Amino acid sequence: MLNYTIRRLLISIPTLLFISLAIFLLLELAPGDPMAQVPLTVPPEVKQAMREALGLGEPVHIRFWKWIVQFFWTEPLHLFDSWFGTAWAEGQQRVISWQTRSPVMEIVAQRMPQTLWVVGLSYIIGTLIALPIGIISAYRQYSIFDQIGTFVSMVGFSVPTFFTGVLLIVIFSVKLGWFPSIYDTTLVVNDWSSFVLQLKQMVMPVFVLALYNAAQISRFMRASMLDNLNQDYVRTARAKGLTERVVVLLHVLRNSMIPVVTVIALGVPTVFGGAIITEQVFKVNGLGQLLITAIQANDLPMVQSLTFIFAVLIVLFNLIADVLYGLLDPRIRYD
Amino acid sequence: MSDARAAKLVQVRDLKMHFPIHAGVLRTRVGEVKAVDGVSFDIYEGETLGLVGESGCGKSTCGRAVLRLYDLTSGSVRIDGTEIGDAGPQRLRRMRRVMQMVFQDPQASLNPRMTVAGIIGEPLVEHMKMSRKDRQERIYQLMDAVGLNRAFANRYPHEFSGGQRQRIGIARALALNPKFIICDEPIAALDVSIQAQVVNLLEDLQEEFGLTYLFISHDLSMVRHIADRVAVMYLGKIAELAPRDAIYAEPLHPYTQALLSAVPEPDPVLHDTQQRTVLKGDVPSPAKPPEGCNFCTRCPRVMDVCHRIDPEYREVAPGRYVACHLYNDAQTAEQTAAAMPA
Amino acid sequence: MAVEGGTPAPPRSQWWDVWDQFKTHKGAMAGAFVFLVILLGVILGPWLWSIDPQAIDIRARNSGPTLAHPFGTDQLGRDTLARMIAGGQTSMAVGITAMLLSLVVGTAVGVLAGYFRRLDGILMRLTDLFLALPLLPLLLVIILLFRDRLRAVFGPETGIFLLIVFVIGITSWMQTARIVRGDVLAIKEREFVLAAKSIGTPAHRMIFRHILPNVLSPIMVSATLGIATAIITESALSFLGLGFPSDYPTWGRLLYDATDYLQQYPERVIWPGIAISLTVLSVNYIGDGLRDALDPRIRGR
Amino acid sequence: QTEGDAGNPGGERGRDGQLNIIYWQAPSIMNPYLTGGTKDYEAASLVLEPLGRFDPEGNLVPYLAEEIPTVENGGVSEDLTSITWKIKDDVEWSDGTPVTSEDVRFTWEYCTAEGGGCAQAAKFDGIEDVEIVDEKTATVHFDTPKPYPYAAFMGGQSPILQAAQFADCLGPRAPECTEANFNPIGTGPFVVTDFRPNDVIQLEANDNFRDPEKPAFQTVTLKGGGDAAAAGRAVMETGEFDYAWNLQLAPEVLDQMAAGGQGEPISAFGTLVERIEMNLTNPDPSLPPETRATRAEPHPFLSEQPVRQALSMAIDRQILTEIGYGVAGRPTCNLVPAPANYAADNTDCLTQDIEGAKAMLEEAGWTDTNGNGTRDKDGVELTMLFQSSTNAVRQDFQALIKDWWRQIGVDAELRNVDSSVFFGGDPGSPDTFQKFYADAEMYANNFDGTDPQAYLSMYRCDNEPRPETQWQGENINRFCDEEYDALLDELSQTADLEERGRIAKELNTILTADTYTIVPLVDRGRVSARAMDLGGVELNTWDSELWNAADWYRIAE
Amino acid sequence: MPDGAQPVLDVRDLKTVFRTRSGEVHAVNSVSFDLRPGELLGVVGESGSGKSVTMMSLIGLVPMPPAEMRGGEVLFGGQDLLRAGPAAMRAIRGKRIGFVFQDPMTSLNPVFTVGYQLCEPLRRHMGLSKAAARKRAAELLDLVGIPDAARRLSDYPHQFSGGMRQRVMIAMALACDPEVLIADEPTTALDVTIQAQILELVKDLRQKLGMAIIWITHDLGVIAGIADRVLVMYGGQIVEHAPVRELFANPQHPYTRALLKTVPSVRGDRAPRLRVIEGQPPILTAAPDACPFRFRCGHRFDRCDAENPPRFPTGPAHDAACFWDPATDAPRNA
Ligand SMILES: Nc1ncnc2c1ncn2[C@@H]1O[C@H](COP(=O)(O)OP(=O)(O)OP(=O)(O)O)[C@@H](O)[C@H]1O
Ligand SMILES: Nc1ncnc2c1ncn2[C@@H]1O[C@H](COP(=O)(O)OP(=O)(O)OP(=O)(O)O)[C@@H](O)[C@H]1O
Ligand SMILES: [Mg+2]
Ligand SMILES: [Mg+2]
Repeated sequence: MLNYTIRRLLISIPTLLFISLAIFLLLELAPGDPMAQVPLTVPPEVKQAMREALGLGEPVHIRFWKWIVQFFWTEPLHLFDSWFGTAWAEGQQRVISWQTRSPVMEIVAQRMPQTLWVVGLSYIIGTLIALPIGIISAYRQYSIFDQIGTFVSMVGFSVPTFFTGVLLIVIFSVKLGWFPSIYDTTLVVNDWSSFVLQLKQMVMPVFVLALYNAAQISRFMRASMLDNLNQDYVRTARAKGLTERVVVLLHVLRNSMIPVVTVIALGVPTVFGGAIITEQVFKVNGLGQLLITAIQANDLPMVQSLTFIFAVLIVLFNLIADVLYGLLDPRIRYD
Repeated sequence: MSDARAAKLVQVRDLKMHFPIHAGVLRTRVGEVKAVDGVSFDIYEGETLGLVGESGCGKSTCGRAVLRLYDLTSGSVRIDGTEIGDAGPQRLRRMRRVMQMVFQDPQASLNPRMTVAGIIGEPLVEHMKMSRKDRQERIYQLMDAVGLNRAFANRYPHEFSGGQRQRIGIARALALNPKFIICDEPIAALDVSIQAQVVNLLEDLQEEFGLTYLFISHDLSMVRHIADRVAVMYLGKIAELAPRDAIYAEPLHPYTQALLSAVPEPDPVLHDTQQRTVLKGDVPSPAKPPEGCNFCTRCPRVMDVCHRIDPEYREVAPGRYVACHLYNDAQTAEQTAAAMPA
Repeated sequence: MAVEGGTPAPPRSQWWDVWDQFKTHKGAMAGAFVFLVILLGVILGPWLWSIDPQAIDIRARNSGPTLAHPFGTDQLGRDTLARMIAGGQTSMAVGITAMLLSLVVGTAVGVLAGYFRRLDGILMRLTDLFLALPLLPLLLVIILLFRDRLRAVFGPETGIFLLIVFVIGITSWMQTARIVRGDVLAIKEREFVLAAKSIGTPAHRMIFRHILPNVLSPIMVSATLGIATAIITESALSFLGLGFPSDYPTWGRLLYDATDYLQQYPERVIWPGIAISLTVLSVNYIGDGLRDALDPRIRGR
Repeated sequence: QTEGDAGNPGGERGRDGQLNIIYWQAPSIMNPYLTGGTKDYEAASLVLEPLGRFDPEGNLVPYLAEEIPTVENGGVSEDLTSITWKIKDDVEWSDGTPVTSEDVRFTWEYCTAEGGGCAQAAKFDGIEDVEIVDEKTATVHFDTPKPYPYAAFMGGQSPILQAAQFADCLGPRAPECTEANFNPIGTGPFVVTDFRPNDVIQLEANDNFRDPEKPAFQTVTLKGGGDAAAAGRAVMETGEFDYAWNLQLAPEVLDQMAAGGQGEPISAFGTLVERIEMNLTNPDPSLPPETRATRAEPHPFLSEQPVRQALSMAIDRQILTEIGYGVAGRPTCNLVPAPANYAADNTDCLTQDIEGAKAMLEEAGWTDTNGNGTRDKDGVELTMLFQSSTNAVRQDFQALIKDWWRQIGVDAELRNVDSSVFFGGDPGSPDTFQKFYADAEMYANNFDGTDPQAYLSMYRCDNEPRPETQWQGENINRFCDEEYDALLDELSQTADLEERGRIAKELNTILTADTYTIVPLVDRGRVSARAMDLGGVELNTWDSELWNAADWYRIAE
Repeated sequence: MPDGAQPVLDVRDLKTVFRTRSGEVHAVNSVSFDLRPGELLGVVGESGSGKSVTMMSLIGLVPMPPAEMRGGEVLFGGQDLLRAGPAAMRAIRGKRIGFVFQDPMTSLNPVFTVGYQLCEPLRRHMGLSKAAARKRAAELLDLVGIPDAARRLSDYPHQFSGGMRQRVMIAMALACDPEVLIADEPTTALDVTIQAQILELVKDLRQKLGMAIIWITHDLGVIAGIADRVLVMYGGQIVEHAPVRELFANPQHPYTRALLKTVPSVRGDRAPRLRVIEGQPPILTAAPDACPFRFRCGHRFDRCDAENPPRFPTGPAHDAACFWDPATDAPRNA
């Protein structure tokens, strides 16, 4: 297992390098220009000067190489410095966002809390909702509960979040005034009342995202439970005189979780970048919103770094999914 | 039969089939599962060679290797005069018409999504240019031959009983009029009363089409019934090979003896009088066979030499081959060992 | 099982068996019915309801449901029913074709990776790559490279249609590929594959005859979810200005446009919302039924 | 000061607590010299101030300067080659140091430094030197006479930077000064306490602000992100925010929101005109890239004036305005709608004339010979590719215009392009408005300040985008007229305001009412929203909307 | 074995029906038998004859939407198991009645260690502590002959060979020293040598622990070796019941007679051709109103089609459900 993990990690390095090159070339090919927001009245020469100031005059391969060095060498050094108070990275050029003229990684770090809070939490909650629904639907297959579960999850899946989000805002913020419609990223939770505020502002975005995630995961959970409920070992467990709870929640669930856990793990990277619309609707301004604004502003270093971070997450979670699979399922031996 | 020497249809020489074991960060090859480790035998035209042994001893692997379903580690397999040990895909494809296989698990070896006609017809589609009508006619003939009602042609495998499924598998193997069929435990998964039906069918077909069988099984009583000669395998090697009556009457190898004595007698009276040798322990892993004789860890008559030297597989009497130090000239064995630096 | 009479059954198309079984699945039949109604509605709709979906009647703008406009009109006075019908044609066509494309690509990659060990590593890394590619720039590049050529060959609408289907298809096959690969790996170890090999079945027929039919059920699930994703992705594309011309209605676009007017004219979101949900639901139930019907083991019961 | 304080009860600084502002485009930097985004200038204007600003009427108002220099008061030299600014005595940076002429000079150096990529470089065009006369006086010297010398150091886009803070940030080092770019030291009413790019800015009152009673708010939160509808909702319906910027929403949506009662939309007009630009060159994709959409290939039908005119006549600008902008728009026939001195009074186009348009096409020989509903001549069909950027109102406009054009027998295919691509100017993209690979396109443009000379100069012959210039250039229509160019030359040499006005109107009319090269549609105002209890807001289209945030206050219940 | 001893398990008129889409399957039809203390009752019959379903019905382990109990009673220690509540059943299962299932490959939960699964009944029924349960589990594994038992407790099922897994299953069934052990074809999937090991083991254990055992198999050799009494099942019914020697010496039912003839032997004479039972096993979709074996029977006459034969006593402790009497080769007169 350990060997397998190490080997896969080693393979990921060239994979990631290749992915980063592919992303770079793609962004290079894509139309758009960082000068899009500059008013039309600014004369072309000025725009050209601005472009050159961003380093756009240099050839592609040089820029790629620079980015690689900055991303893989300077940024980690910098992180090291900030932890240990050293000054190794002094004077080395970091990855600078064109739009904000500031180090990309600092903004990313700034965005992490809300992304984790809202998007991460919604994923956790979605999963937590999905699992019992999937379990009960499977245990009582074709019951009313199962039918309704199927219906709701399919509707949940087919209605886009740009709609559910606005709907919730209109109902709960505008009509009822229960929750704020705009997420305050500056809120510091330090006492009970600020905690309540934080909860209030998280309710709607978390709910919208959780619903969407739950719809998908519960389908997988149900299918997997159904596969396992008829297995022979379930009968064995019952023959031992175990209670239904133990039989279903221990024996069946543990086996059913094997495929579901990998589905859940594989969903994590999409969660980081994929909640763009919800983030927009509720103004959560997490990583998704950062990416979309960077794309709109053609902020290539930012887009490149963010997408690469997502790529790392994807590759990493693919790996985690595989490793989890192996850990959960002792039959799998990767060596 | 063994005296009226017919032509050798199958000649297997020193067949080895090792599956590599990879481990470590770089997936280097750290060893191998010696599933079949130097097996030689001949099968004469029209005869049935029984291959028996415990689970995991390499019977199936041996059978599949003979059919070149695996790429051999080494050794030669000559069937009907053609060497197929190293044949390329084209030659192999042509040879498939001569050699076929019936599988152990009739459920698993039939594609659950194909109809009976589809399954039996598949070899015809692959190898013969036939009109749809001709093919259908041939499928019906085959179904008749194995005793399946023609009305079942559009059914799916799961709709049949085990015995019927095995008939489908047999019909598929017969479709191309092969000379040689490997039956890999064709009755293991079946009920006693059905086993008899299938074995009878195989015998009838052998008679009718002059087939040659390699009959793999761990049911010694069935093998006794159907085989002309019997080979006993243990951990990738043949322990003993002899004509049927000889081996059942007077097994030479201690393993064969233990095996035979373990077969429960379907008669309570005989049962109580039966002498039985219950072996202790489990079969060693083929990845780590013991030093010396493979059987030395469980052998009731183990000797010192067995732990050091692998006994030679040799003909001890006409038509009787055995690999055991008990029948080796102990002297020669010691000498050979001394001559070769260990 | 005891069929005694020896009447040889004429070879019968497997699809009849499938249909026979499908018929017995109530949910699937209901789904198929709804789906057909929607399909017929959008195909025959223009004959029954002859208002031009693009015709602007500025005086009748923002009207609620009336006899002249049963579903009301939008902010430019275009008839919502006519736009629902026209939008349905596009959305259904995009949904179905994009789903098919992504299925074909996903299945092909999955099967090749699962079946041929040597391709596995590279194809799975390719899957990683596609998962990692940022969608928006990818779209921009694709459109940049192909739009004009396609427009020249197929005309503006078909050209864009092909492009959108292509874009959605090639950005959504990865999940299918992963699942299919896993299943193929398992099926490859089954004995009937070995049996086919012993017959001398070559690889391509092995795949089509033995492997593919046995991975149908995860493919059906992907297909179900695929239609929904495709319809919704299309709306996201038009929202980004990368989709169809703006006056070209699709359900996703109608829903998106109507979201702004959620408070004033809630019925405007309801129509496309219901249409999308119904389509997805019906496809889901059809998928369930098909999966059962395609599996002879379940069929027997 | 002349800022309108009517109604402001006055009192001590910070008395009104917290102010919440929402910008649906989030500010990404506080240094207006390094960005092109309006949102960024506006955010910066809470902190940084110029020597003078424009008020809602477009008049110049002194801010850091004692007064606005003119020829009359001797601040501008007779030969128009220099202008002398005098800084108020009492202004201090928020760190307590005084503002000096050194800072003014430094600001010029900063923006003109090599490799800095200053976005406002055009404003400093023609400045030869900034001479420090004394601690509070600086003279700007131009290399040629400048009839309008108020580009640099005026308005939200070119405020004064503190020399001390930015001394190490010149040229290529500009982007490295993250701290300074996010937390500039300014003279304005507020100081940044926390800057989160593209998300939120928190500010607090500047203790050293020159007016001890201002600002009324102690802290400000400027939140960014989302969309215009959400911003409007947050001010007018839920009351979470006090001020929302740039609500380009359908009028009925705005009305609905206003019915929420928590706030109201406010609007003001400037020079922003939504227009259709006609391509005078041929964008046919089958042409080689060197000549496609260049003057080498005249347009097959748009080069005919009657066609352009008919297309314009078919449009009902009244309805467009009503549907797209409501009170925040006015139908217009002019490219330069304001200020009054330069605004021509063409109104001919305001009434839609479908029949007239048909007759005009008929007369020009465009008839539907093949009965497909589209007029044609010599095998050329009147089929237009009509593009615009992606934006709900523009798409509604496109649909309406397409409908009218069809009524006169002109077919149109619509295309909308993501605005970051459309306005991005990437020479590699076929979809930029400069490349103009379409027959007509619609967008809005305006000019800053109050002088239209640069704006009108865009349509000079040879200023058109073309392959040799990497598709850079502002003469989007590829308009080329000797008479027009001659008038432009005359304008650049005229200092007299009235005379300038006459020439400008004539130029405007040539482009619009005479040739229909540019078809103006709507004079777009700005719409923002304020909470009912937010006082002191004066929407200003000539400068930052937050120009007078120091005067904002909470209206007591 | 005293014939009159109070049976530990008394099954009367058990009926189990499966409701399927294509109608009802009468898998078990009025099965009655008893099990006496310390005896080993063998059950034979062809595949699908209802052996497993009968035994699983006893302790309520048939899956119960498709299956349905249509009456009968199962008396165990004075309690009717069919009417006992779920909690009472759970207290009996695993503690007083142990069950070894047919397929050792799938009957163990693949994701828990063997030790964990072995400890479960111990902890639940005996209230042992974790450590105590583990100690006992190791003893049990040792008992069933798994070498190095303590270490192997932390292995997973897939790390065991089929024979060892079967032994684990047996150990698990024996964990709480049950009064009754039901073993459903525990050796069918195994090799002869391993099978021999297990048979030896069971004989041993029976002597040591003195429990009553029901042993299902279709291998007559195994039956001959270990059973005291034998039930022969066909088509969901018991068609013959006799002490083991009596059955082999004097089979009464035509099915039993045919069955005994089909098996080849490694010793004795080698018949040139194997005997087979022609025809197909019955489909159990109709309620049993005729002899299930009639289509394959060489002695069929009218009455066989008209009624289902009851179990006629044919000797001491021997009965057969057939109208035909082999002794006279004539119909029995009931
Ligand atoms: N593809 C493979 N890779 C690695 N090892 C293998 C492979 N196939 C078989 N083996 C190993 O080779 C040995 C022999 O296996 P084989 O299937 O030939 O046994 P067998 O005698 O047919 O057993 P059974 O009676 O259970 O079918 C086993 O230990 C098995 O684990
Ligand atoms: N879940 C089920 N649904 C429908 N029918 C079933 C089900 N389980 C068993 N049956 C039917 O009950 C009958 C008896 O099955 P059972 O498993 O008891 O046979 P068996 O004697 O144990 O056979 P084997 O020797 O193959 O184990 C069979 O006809 C079978 O088809
Ligand atoms: Mg085998
Ligand atoms: Mg059974």
